[in-house]
Amino acid sequence: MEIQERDGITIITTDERLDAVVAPQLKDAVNKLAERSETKLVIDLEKTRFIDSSGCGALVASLRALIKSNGDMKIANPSPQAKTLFQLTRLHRVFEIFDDLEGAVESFTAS
Amino acid sequence: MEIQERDGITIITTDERLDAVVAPQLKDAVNKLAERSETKLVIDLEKTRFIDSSGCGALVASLRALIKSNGDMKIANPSPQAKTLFQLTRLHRVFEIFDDLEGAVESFTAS
Amino acid sequence: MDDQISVRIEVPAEMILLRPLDHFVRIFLGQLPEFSSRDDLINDLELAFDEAFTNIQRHAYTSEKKGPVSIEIKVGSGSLEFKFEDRGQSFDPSSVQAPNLDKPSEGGLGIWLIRQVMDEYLYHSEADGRNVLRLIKHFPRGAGNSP
Amino acid sequence: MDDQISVRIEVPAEMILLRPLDHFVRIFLGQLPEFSSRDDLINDLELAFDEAFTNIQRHAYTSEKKGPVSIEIKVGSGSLEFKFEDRGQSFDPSSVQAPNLDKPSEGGLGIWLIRQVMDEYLYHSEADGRNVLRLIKHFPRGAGNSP
Ligand SMILES: Nc1ncnc2c1ncn2[C@@H]1O[C@H](COP(=O)(O)OP(=O)(O)O)[C@@H](O)[C@H]1O
Ligand SMILES: Nc1ncnc2c1ncn2[C@@H]1O[C@H](COP(=O)(O)OP(=O)(O)O)[C@@H](O)[C@H]1O
Repeated sequence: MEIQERDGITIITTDERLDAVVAPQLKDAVNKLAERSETKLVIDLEKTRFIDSSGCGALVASLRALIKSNGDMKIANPSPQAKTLFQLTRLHRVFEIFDDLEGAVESFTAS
Repeated sequence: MEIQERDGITIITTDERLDAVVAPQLKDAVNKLAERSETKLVIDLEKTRFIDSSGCGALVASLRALIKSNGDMKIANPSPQAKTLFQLTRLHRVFEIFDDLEGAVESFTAS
Repeated sequence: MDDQISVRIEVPAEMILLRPLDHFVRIFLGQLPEFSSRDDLINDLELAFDEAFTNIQRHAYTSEKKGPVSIEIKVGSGSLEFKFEDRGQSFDPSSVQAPNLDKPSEGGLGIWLIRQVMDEYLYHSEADGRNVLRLIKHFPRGAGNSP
Repeated sequence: MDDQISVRIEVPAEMILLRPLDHFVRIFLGQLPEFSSRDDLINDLELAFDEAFTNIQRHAYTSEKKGPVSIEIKVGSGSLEFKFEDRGQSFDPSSVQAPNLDKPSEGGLGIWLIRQVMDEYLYHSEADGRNVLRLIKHFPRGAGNSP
């Protein structure tokens, strides 16, 4: 998991797997970011081949924590497996999902 | 495993592993190439993270088959694991090994 | 079922085993002719396996030190079975409510997801304390060739 | 040896299991604090494991249909052990000649390589027909931190 800042937007690039092993780490990191209000976060799934229900849970918790402090979260680069999972769980209606990182970043600067 | 031709030089790009599972395949492919005399072959290990003794054996057999029909074989892009293994088995004195594909290809055109 | 292949794995139900096991399953299945170029199917099976193991780690063994889990993977000519045996807390899957997908929450998706991607979710507890979970997926013979 | 972790795997000694097993070993060891950022050590251990499994597949079971192999991986505080049990052809490792590295040949490197990267290669046959191979590697406690 890597965290970087770009023009006031935080980008978290997750690893090959977003599973029960790393879900707590992601939640912790986002909770910290959400201490600052109006945090703009992009979760870049470019490297992530596999997500499980713990990973989904961490994403839901992250979005919730950010919204509570008037921030927001977008998701970029879902793998085929992630897309299928988001559709199955209907999380594709909860998350704003972009096919590439630029789209996700621009959606923040546009608004 | 992918085979391509470039200016009279054959390049075989091996997969992530060069182990007992694929060693017979590599030997078969090279034996076929060696039916033509003076075959120039580069084994590109760029994608290969792991080699075992069966993989080494297939490389030794390949070199031997090519030399028999007046061809030659060079190796490019060994991973750290491959380098260690070639040193341990002293095969680094048997194979001509290049750090990149261009070097291996050029060594044929230069001679 | 002559060409059946079966694998048994016994590990402590520790989180450190999740990824090695998931990768084992993925690479093993990926080499079977039934699943060649069926990434979608392999993803589903890896997910079911992952959720089942995570549940045992998390819910069957609630204390810090985890107990053992015995796993069997059986691939026959028309079906695949993951069988998990633990010696921890038992539960009644029929009493688990389906998640409300209109109100996304942090948990409660595991069993539901397994049921979505597998054909059968069979759970029972033995008198000797073993809890047995069997996940079964049927696929047409030669599924790999006619997706 | 309180923090010992142990894994048992039973599979048919088929070539199709080589890669799933190798990956299991690699990813399992890679997550242990002892081996973090010790890729060289993990490469060596994967190689030893790979050669031992391949030898059983190839030499202990010579017929088309392979017999079973039972594998145990034990990691203690200062050492790691791979234990393989097969029920096939036994052999005498002490009668195997070391390879002549000045005359490279197609085979005969497996056992020699295992001995190069492991500290112990222990083989014996039991009266009941089991052949037991134990490969042991010692490493300093906290090897991960002081390479
Ligand atoms: N293998 C298991 N052993 C014991 N209890 C389990 C097991 N699997 C699931 N459960 C119980 O069923 C509930 C629902 O599980 P699940 O749908 O996977 O969602 P979650 O794990 O997020 O709670 C769990 O909270 C737990 O109480
Ligand atoms: N697990 C085993 N069971 C039976 N015989 C074995 C086993 N491992 C090795 N051997 C014997 O020892 C010989 C040397 O093995 P090895 O050094 O791995 O080289 P190779 O496998 O290339 O012959 C083999 O040819 C085989 O006869």
